[in-house]
Amino acid sequence: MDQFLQHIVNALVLGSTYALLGIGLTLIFGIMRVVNFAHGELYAFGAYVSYALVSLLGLNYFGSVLLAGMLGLLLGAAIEFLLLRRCKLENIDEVMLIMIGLMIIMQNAELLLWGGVAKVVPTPFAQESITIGGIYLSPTRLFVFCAAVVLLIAFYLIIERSRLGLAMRATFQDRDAAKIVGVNVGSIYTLTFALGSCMAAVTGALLAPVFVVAPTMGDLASLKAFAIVILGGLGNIPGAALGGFALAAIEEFGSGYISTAYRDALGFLAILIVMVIRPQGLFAIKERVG
Amino acid sequence: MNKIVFFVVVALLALLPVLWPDPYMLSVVSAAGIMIVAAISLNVLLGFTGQLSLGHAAFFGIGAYTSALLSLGFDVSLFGYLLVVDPKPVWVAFVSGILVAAAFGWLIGKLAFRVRGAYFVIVTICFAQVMRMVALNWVDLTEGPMALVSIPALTLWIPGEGVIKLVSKSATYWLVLAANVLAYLIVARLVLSRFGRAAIALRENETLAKSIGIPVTRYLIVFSVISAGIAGAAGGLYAHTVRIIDPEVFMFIYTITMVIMVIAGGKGTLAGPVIGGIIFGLLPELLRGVVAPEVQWMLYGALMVLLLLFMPKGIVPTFNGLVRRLRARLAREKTAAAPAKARGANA
Amino acid sequence: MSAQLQPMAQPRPGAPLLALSGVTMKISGLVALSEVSLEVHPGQIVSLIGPNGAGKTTAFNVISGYMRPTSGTVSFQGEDITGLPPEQIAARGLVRSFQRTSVFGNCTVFENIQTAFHMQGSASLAASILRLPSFRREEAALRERTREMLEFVGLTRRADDLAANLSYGDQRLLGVGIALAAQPRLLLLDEPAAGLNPSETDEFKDMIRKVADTGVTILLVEHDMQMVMSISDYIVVLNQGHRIADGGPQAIQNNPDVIRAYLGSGLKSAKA
Amino acid sequence: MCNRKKLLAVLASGALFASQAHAEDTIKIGVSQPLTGSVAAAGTYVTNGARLAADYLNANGGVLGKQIELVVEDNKSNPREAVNSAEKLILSNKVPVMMGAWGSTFTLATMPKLEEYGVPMVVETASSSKVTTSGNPWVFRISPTSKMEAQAFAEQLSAFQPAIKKVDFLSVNNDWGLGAATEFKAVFEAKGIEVGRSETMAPDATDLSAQLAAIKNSGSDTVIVTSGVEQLTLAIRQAAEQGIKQRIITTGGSFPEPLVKNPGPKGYVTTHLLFFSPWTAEQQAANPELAKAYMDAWNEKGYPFPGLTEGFRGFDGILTIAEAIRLAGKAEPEAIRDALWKVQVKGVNGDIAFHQEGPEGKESGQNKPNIYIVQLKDGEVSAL
Repeated sequence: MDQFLQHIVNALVLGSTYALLGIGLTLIFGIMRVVNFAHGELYAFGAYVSYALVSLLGLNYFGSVLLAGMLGLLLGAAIEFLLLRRCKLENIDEVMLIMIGLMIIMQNAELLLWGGVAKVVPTPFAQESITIGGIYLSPTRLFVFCAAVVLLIAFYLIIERSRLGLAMRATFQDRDAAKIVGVNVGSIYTLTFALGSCMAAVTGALLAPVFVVAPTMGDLASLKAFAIVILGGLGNIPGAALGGFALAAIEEFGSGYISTAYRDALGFLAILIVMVIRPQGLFAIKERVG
Repeated sequence: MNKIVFFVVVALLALLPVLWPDPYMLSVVSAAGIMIVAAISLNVLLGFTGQLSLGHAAFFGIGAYTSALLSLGFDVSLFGYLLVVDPKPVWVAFVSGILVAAAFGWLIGKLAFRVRGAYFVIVTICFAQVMRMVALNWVDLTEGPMALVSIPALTLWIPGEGVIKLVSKSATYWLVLAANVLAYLIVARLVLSRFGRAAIALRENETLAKSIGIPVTRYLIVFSVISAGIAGAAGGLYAHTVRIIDPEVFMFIYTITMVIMVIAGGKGTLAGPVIGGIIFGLLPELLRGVVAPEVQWMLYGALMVLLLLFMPKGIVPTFNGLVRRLRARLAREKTAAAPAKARGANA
Repeated sequence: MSAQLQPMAQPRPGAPLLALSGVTMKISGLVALSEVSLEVHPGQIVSLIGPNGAGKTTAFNVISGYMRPTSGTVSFQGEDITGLPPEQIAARGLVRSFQRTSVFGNCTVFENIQTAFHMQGSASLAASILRLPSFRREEAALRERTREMLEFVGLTRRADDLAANLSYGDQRLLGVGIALAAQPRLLLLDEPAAGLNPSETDEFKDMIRKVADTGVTILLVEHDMQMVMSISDYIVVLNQGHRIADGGPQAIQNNPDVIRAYLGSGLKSAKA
Repeated sequence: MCNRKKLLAVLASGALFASQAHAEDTIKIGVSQPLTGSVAAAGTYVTNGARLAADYLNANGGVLGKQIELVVEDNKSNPREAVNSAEKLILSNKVPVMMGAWGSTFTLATMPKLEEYGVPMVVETASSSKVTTSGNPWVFRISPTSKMEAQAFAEQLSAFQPAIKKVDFLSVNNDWGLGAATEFKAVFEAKGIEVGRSETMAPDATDLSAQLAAIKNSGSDTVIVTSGVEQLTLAIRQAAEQGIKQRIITTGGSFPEPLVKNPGPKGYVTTHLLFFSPWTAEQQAANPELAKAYMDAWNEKGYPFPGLTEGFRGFDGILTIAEAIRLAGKAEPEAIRDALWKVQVKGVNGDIAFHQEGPEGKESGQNKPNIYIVQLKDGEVSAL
């Protein structure tokens, strides 16, 4: 029973960060039809910013998360402005390949800059875990969970309640119609990509003291983010949040009770099954295939 | 005309080991040649049907593993039964590798008409990842990360010499060259037939293609099968020339290398993957030691982005376009010059 | 009615080539077609007209298999083809062209037509790759037929140009050529004259007559009333998904229901 | 055509001339290491160590009166590239001897080439038993197999109090991790110790909570963890977070160095099997003076401290090769191979000498390295 509860706690914590990672990616796809292969690299970018600020400059961890978010926002805007704007987003395959090129550049830049050795970011919290019954949870992870939930809610409010969110949703529904009613689609794209990138960078920074910071961390993050987004249905924001928790649960329980060796395969297998049975995603309301 | 060029190029390439018998150079070119076969196979799907598969390394890996396992023999327990397979002749294994890869190509082709675009791309990535996990974790069969070693080399029966093993640098080079020529011819003939026209119709305008009675899903599957089969052959070549394989052959980065080759050379052209493959297959060797490996990869990435932004059609079509324009200009100048001359004669 | 639902092996003489009976099509709750029945008899040029949003293109999509009707049946040569995929419907000799220009843009004009002869070929994969004599013969025959078709639609001159580089009018001609290469018994033309200038329209009209003379039955959706009235043997009028009238050109021009329907949206604009 | 031949001839003679010119004043040693890709960090450390050894030897007059020149090739953490880099070293650079190729997979991929061209290689890291048992007489390994490590560990079992009764395994899912788990299991079973769960983790996995949650309730008293530095750090930290009560022992010579600076919960103890321990070198190392020379050189170059536990392998590898060249009296492949059998050299890990392993007539060389057991508690490292 303890093991079961521990798996649930683990899945919730992991799922909250997966959700954070997933909504950024799905937002970018939903609005811009860009499959952002560099998403994981922005996650790694956030983690490295946190490392640089906390371990090298001695800044406070919370400040570093904030700054990582802001830098992620800027970097995302720059990528949209310098790269995506030029290719006009006409051919989804070409854009995908451009993002893969960017992924290769970013990952190797990190390797060149920081070397291949993983970096550790010290946690500002106590090392001793909180225990309730037989369930253990480290304070750092508890914080990450709370921060992720707050960010998810904030994100939801931005999309659903703000003028920016309204314009985004309008663009999402119909780009041309949005243009006609006076939405500046160009700047919506910049903001979308910036916001999505910001979410990835914040996730990376938040998780820096939980895991280690390494140049290849982006690969796995990208793949996981795809899994999450597909589970939820591409372009479906609440779906991505749910997809994050779903993937975490699949991984936790799958490796706890079936096989740890196939832990990462379970996520991909889930995608293949979902694709065959429900291509629109587990939680999709509207069909958005292809 | 084209045929003559083709034969001359092939003949020159075949003479390379005689003219320049540097073993290191030959091994580098052979390694690049295997990737070119893989790029040719990717082009069948990406270039002619327009479906971007980012899991192509999976077919390569399946071909490699099947061929290696059958030629080595294996025993594995499946659902309580012990399946023992004795080592098979190496060519039997090689052809089986192609067939098994093609069978998976059929599966992916079936899937492709359920899900298209971004979904299809992600599905293919997942497919390759799952295959990698299987190769990594089904240790009884694949030796997992311990790799399959001592894979036998391919053999050839030569009159008077008997059966020889293709292990020398020149033999490997000729083998890879032959595979390239064969793959190229198959694709060329496929494309210049009603099968190719049907696939291109699907790429260009699926709705229109259906309206004139082309069963697009069927052709998608045909092309997917052929593409996977050729990729499987490339994998088999890899297995029997490198003679060790591990689950890394399923890595995303291999697919990316193939994609860069095809895109750079020109997708949907016959020569594109070959030209792109030569450039990107030999570039790492040329850059070896010149720049740091990270910088090399960054250059790759940057080149890929720049190509897609400024030369999305690739080298071959761009070059062809230039030639066509040049010719048109020459023709115009000729016609413009002719009356002038005539006038001059009158004067 | 019930007789039409029965699939028949051979079309009866005098029986309709195409018959829609009680076709209803709902698209996300909106009724695009409501209980539409119509018949097209062999050898005729039939026009389907109506104001914008009348359901003409939806009718075409249903007939050619791009949409599956909510209810009702479509039969062709006496066979129920409701819900068959487009390529199978085309294989039975019911071929359509598209409203917007629809060609294989990155292929040459010659390749476009050659591709459209797809159903006339039968070479197997092995024959194609091995370049067997049967394959060579078939290819030569197809090339010859392609040249004939180019001659027919008047594009011989542009055979080696990329389809995307053709003028709008030539692209429409190519579109017809592509559809004809699929050897239709019934050809569906969706607004073929839209965007053509008057002289191009006249050329196009001649072309349609020429096609009809070869024995192909034609079903036309068109906004250009002059063209419709001068070319059609029979006209069916749709309004808001309902069939409101049918008959010869004269009868339709004088039908009060038709006039009312067009007044609602403006006959002038329909003519433009 | 004629011109082309001439050009080729010029090129060829140029290359020949260049290599001869080099051959006169330096002795080349080829090094094939993963400098990029998944295990780039460790490969770079080993390469650093090799460079230090070359500098160290050159400062003391080199070998046979000549300077040692390392030719380093990146095998990109990939078997095919490992073959490529070996061929480049042997065919283009004409090295008479090599060191490499880090992982077992890369080493196994390289080995047929050694036989094909007749060039000996000193293997510095690979732990798979296949390396020395597949009948390749050109292979000389200084690193221990997982089996040797397990057996050396078994001799020290009595040092653990309370005694080990039941063990679980948490291994990285690669040749090394799985190989180590297999060999340790065999040793434990032979000693009558119960073996419980065997969990694996993908090499790039960062969240190990699921594996740890499963291990936590398995009823064992010890967990044997095998992985690289990064994953060890994660595994230990997450084990502490989840309140894992079992004693954690890591194998394979990696050490979770980040935990020295950022220790886990107070009083949490972990045990580590190392092949070199810079923290306790003075009291433990077999050749303390050499160890000190190595560490000083490392620190002087400003290489990262954690790399010391990996870099020594490159250092020892080059020392071994240089000694073989000295014994051979000439820098020729076959002479060096024969000399490798006679090598008796002091290394950072301990004294290096090769015994025969593998099928008769085609034996490979295997060294019996030392193993050091240390404990980490509150950021302090101490000898067990």
